[in-house]
Amino acid sequence: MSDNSKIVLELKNVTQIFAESGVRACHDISMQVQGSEILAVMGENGAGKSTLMFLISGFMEPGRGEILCRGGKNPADLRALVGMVHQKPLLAGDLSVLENIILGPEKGLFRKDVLKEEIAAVQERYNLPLDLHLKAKQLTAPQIQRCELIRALWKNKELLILDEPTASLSTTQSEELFELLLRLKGEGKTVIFISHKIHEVMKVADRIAVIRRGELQGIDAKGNLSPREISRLMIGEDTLPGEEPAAEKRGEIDRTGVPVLELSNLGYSETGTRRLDSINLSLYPGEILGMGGIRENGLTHVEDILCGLEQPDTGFILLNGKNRMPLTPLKLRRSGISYIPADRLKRGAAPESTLAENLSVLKRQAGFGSYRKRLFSWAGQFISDHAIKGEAKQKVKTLSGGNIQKMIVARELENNPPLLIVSEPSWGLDFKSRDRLHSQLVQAREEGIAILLLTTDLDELLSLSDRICVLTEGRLTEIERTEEQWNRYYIGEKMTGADRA
Amino acid sequence: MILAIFGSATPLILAALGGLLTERAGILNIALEGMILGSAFAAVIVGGMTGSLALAVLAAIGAGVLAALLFNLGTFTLKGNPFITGLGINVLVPALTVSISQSLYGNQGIIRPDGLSGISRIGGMDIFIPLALLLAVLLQIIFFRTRKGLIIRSCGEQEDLLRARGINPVSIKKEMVIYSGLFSGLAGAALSLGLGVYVPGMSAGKGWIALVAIYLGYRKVPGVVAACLLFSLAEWGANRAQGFLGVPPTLILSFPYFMTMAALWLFSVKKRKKVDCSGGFRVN
Amino acid sequence: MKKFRIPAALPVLALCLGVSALIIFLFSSAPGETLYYFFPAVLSNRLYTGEMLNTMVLLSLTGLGIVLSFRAGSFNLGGEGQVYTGAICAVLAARLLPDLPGALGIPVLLAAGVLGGALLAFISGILKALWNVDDLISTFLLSSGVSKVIDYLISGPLSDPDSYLMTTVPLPEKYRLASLMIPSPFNISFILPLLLLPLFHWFLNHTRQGYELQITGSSSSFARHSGLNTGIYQTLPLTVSGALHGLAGALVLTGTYFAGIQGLTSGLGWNGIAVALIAGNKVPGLLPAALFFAWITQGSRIAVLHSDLSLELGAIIQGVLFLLISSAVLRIKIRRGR
Amino acid sequence: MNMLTTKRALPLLIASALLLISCAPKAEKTADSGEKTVSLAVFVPGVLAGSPTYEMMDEGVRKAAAEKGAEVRTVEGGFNQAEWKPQVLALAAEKKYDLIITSNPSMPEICRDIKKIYPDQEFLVLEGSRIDNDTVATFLFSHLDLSYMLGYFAGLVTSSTELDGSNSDLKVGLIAGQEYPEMMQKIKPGFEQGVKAAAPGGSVDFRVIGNWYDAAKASDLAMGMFDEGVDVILTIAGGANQGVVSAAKDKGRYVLWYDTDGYDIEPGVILGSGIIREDIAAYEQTHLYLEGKLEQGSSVYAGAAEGYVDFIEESELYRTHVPAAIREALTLEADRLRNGSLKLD
Repeated sequence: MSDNSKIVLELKNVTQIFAESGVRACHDISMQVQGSEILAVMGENGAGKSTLMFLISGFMEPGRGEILCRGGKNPADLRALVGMVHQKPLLAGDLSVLENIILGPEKGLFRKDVLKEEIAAVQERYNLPLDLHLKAKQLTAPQIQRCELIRALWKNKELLILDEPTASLSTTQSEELFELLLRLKGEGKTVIFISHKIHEVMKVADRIAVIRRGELQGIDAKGNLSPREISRLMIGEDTLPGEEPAAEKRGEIDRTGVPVLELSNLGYSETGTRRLDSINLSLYPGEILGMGGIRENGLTHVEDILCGLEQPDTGFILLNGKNRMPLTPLKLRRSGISYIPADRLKRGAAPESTLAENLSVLKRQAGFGSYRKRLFSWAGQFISDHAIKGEAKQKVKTLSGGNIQKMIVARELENNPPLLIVSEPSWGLDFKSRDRLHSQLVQAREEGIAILLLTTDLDELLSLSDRICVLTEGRLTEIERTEEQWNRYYIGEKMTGADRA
Repeated sequence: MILAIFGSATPLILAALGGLLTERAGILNIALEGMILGSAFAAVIVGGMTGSLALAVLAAIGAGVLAALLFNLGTFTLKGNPFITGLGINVLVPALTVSISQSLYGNQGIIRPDGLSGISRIGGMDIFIPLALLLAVLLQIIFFRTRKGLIIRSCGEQEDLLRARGINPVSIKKEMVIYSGLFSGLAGAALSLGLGVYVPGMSAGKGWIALVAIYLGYRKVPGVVAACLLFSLAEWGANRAQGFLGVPPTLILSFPYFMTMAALWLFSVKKRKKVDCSGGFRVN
Repeated sequence: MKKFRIPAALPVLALCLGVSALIIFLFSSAPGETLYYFFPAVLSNRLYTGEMLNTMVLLSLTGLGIVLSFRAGSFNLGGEGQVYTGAICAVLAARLLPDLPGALGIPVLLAAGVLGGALLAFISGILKALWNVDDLISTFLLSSGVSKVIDYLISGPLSDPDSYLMTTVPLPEKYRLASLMIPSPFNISFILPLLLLPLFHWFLNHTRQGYELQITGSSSSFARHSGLNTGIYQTLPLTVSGALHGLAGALVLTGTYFAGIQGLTSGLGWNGIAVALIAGNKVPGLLPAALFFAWITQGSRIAVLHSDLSLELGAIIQGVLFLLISSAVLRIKIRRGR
Repeated sequence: MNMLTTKRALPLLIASALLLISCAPKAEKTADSGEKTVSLAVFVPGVLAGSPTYEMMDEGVRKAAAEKGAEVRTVEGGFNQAEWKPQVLALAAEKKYDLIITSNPSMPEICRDIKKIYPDQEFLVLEGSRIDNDTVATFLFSHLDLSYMLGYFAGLVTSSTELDGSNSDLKVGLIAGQEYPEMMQKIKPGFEQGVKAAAPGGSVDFRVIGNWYDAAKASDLAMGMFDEGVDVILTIAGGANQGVVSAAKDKGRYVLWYDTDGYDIEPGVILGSGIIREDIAAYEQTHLYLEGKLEQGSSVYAGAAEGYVDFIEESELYRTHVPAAIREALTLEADRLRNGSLKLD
């Protein structure tokens, strides 16, 4: 394996400790990356994978140790070599896709038409359709990813880093992405990607590196590692994460009463395009209604309308049988409804505020005297009850993504809401957190909470939902619970509209 | 009338364009006011000494850039709060101009050198008017047709993006502050050379109005220019109204502000759709 | 948790002293005397001390207004106009109700000022909450516009026909706050910051509404989706900020000038922003910051009056201090972070 | 960390404070050495730079003081009228100055108020009017006389056919920095009266800038007025006057200057100029005081007849640029004021 001429990148005892928080993100990591291979980096949330990738991409410089790029240490070389597709969207929202792609340290004028052609050629070649004129802030998560991918390919980067690329993709989209990665490998490029999902890693990676608590646990060819070993290295326990909690056969849900949530003939247009078309659904206590789809195919709009941010053009939203139009976030909350948004750092949490402050919106700290005292003691208890790794007075932005979601979910379930709207709950979660989250949702359902689950994740949809409907080009189709329909392939085709092609 | 409005809008446009650069780079440039005043002063001093338009304008730019360097010193080198640093410059500059003019011209605050009036006029039109519009066009081209423009436009929004692409956002910011000093320099020159005289305090709040114009114009070049013109139009109207309206003149002085306010409100009502961005501080 | 912020600012103050001393030594022919007038002379007699304390009281109120709006994510750039409005509303109240006994009249005047300032800021707040009109511009524009209207009122309909100043008729004696340090205007109003600062500190840190306000300030979108009434938290803090400015305006009227004289705001609004920023946007820092600011202004005024320090040199020193003081604020922040 | 820096800084601070206090001037020493020199303070409600009338006052006081061996200290108060009182109060509180001399219509009331606190402090206010039982010495110039003369001249200019810049409209302009009482009660009425006397049917277009320094706005205002048929403007707007002059120069129209000899500023554009002899008044009154003859509460009213305000006719520039017919007509009318045969009110 160790053919020196093929080594494109070498890490030597790389250590990174963040000065502000004292967090040791990477500790003494040494590894080599070879030409034309696909290397998967695995680890739990907060294990230090992203930091490692930042170091490799030249975005950060390591505190100690060195990164050799083709034998040299020049960070500029590193940047020229590496193209990174970030997990968090890292684009300038006000710039168009084209402008975001060509943004770089180069100087002078640019010729839009020439560049556009060049980029279009790349898009053509790798089948990555994306309207170059869209503003970046209009893009959905998969489109953002695509935009960065196009840039890396256009720049002819030899080493591509993808930070959790499949987190926000549907199954079909993920499979397309993997095909592309394999093709790139075939063209001699090197790919590093971060993932939690063992099955996809086993499918495409050549080698697998596992990181836990900032330390490299092991790196080896795929064939030499079993899923069980990987999982043990990742979480340090010898337990394989359980298979998805099987959708148990449940007794009939009582659907005779008043539905907790009823959408009737909901329609929505944006800039002349019909985004949602006569959506009808009813949701009853004690069931999880899964709504699958692709974000840009209306799922985002459903979320925005249900959380009160957007007003539909037609139709009604009834909560407990009462018309609550026009719905606002305030009205929604006043009705006791909980909401776990897809955009956690904007809608789900205030990153600049402390954990306690983020929990204070629960309004559970009645009593007299200093609110601060009550809040912090209550929040401290809450945090330890729910095993959130953090302190009450820690700023939320310093927590790992998984812990932020843990906090949000625990908070939203705390009040026993009649209805929970939850969107993409497991984005970016490792499988342990994901399992935990899923059982939390199932338990909430058992307690009689009605849950509307909006997700692009097919496995999640299938394993959690009592009923499933799929949003395709703004229309809603219910999936029958039959052998023929209740499976990932049928739903996947439905989601992408492939069944009608 | 049109020429009059463009004429009085010119210093505003120039200052606002400079402010727009820093604004897009993510810095609220409170110091515009001081920069304009310092440049107006330098333009008249050097213009009066040499009689040369070019040298006067160069001196004005120099003064603006000097103030910008001071702003950079306070904001970046000393890591100060840009707002307070800006206020500091606005306090400092008028005092410095008086001290300098005292040592140069004795006790004179007003400087009216011979042969300076009309120096910036060619064929009846102030050259700063086409210059301001030209610069606006140029800036628009820079913003949308050059790589630097992309960097500037993304700097205030996504510093991490720039870092990821190998660009240091802080040096971009510093650079933009200097450019805003340059633009304010032109604004000051347009102000004082247009009249052929320097009067202490003659910037008279133009830096602040320019800042307002930046926001009113939604931080876009055409919008900012339009906002400056709108304000000048309102002021022109108010000036004229003093002649025929039976309303007390002092009261009319408030009209431009209220008209601009009304325009701002109407734009906002029209524009408002989904508001989901976080507020957050702009100052610190 | 009870660590106080300001002690860490002491080295910075020392630095400021040093730099101003340097400037004075360079440009003054009698630097010793000038330095004396700039700094310790402020405490040398009742007039200077009283005036400084009075300025400090007013600045701490406007500074408090700024801190409050900052914390809620608003930027109140209209302080000048709000102070002015507060003063003129108090003048109007005194005109409309000339026959109240003083003990009742003064609170009524103050209340009128509070209402006036609050109303002006409320407009900006409600425009922000309803239509997302940028508060930074709207407060500035409204304040500038209203200031001109008040200028008109003072020089026109409300003017004192017997005075050559641009001023309204002086308040009757009973509506004036008595000086505690004659001949300075320092008066009983010093109680107000002593009450209001702890009150607001308590409110921000020890009540739920205070927390909700700050969450709205730090992430309005999260606050919205968490079911906080962001409309209120976008409108009310700005309104209260305006109210505090209005209060300062009414106090200037009843305690300092006793008449609605043009220019009575003397930068209270702008300097309030500076004081708030020097205080690091924290309520406990306000009083020392206001003291610092008032001392510098008073010191430079005295030095201009009594030594060979020119008006400009005084301003130059102030400008340089501005450049330094905020830098120091940041340095403290960094130190504390570690 | 915090405590550490505090501990380090505190002694430093205390040390510097002690040092500063030790700098305190030992003013009393001179008092022992026999004869005490008289100390005068000139308070400028505004700034000296660019305000010729204040410069004239300062000059006059210094001239008298030099003759009599008195000390003079000049203090600038800045433009904010609200700040003047505290500043004069601070001057009085120092108890160092025997006489405080200042100049502004609004200063008497301020000084009278301060006198209530410091009854021993003596004041001389130029441009100030007397009240019954006055406690300060005042000296008042007749703005009515001066503005009438300028108005009369403006009326002659606007109805003239000889001047290139004069049109057929009988409109003249008046631009003020602000609407202040002196302006509204004396200058504007006097000016209007004068215009009507010279050009029956003539009208005055009165406009306000809002401050004393926005020269650009002043220029815009003047431009607008010229466009609407005004051919001559009297400008009383401090530094902003310069904008009016620039506009007039551009448009080939005329400006009248108010309080100092302004012909030099822009020959041919400044067509007429009034003058207020603040230097003479300041000199004479200070001289009186130093001789012990100035009584607190005394007052002088000085108009054209007394020679303290006048229209400047003896200027080469005036004679070159103003047609003889106008000059003669003006002399005729001005002499009526000068010899007291015309009294205005």
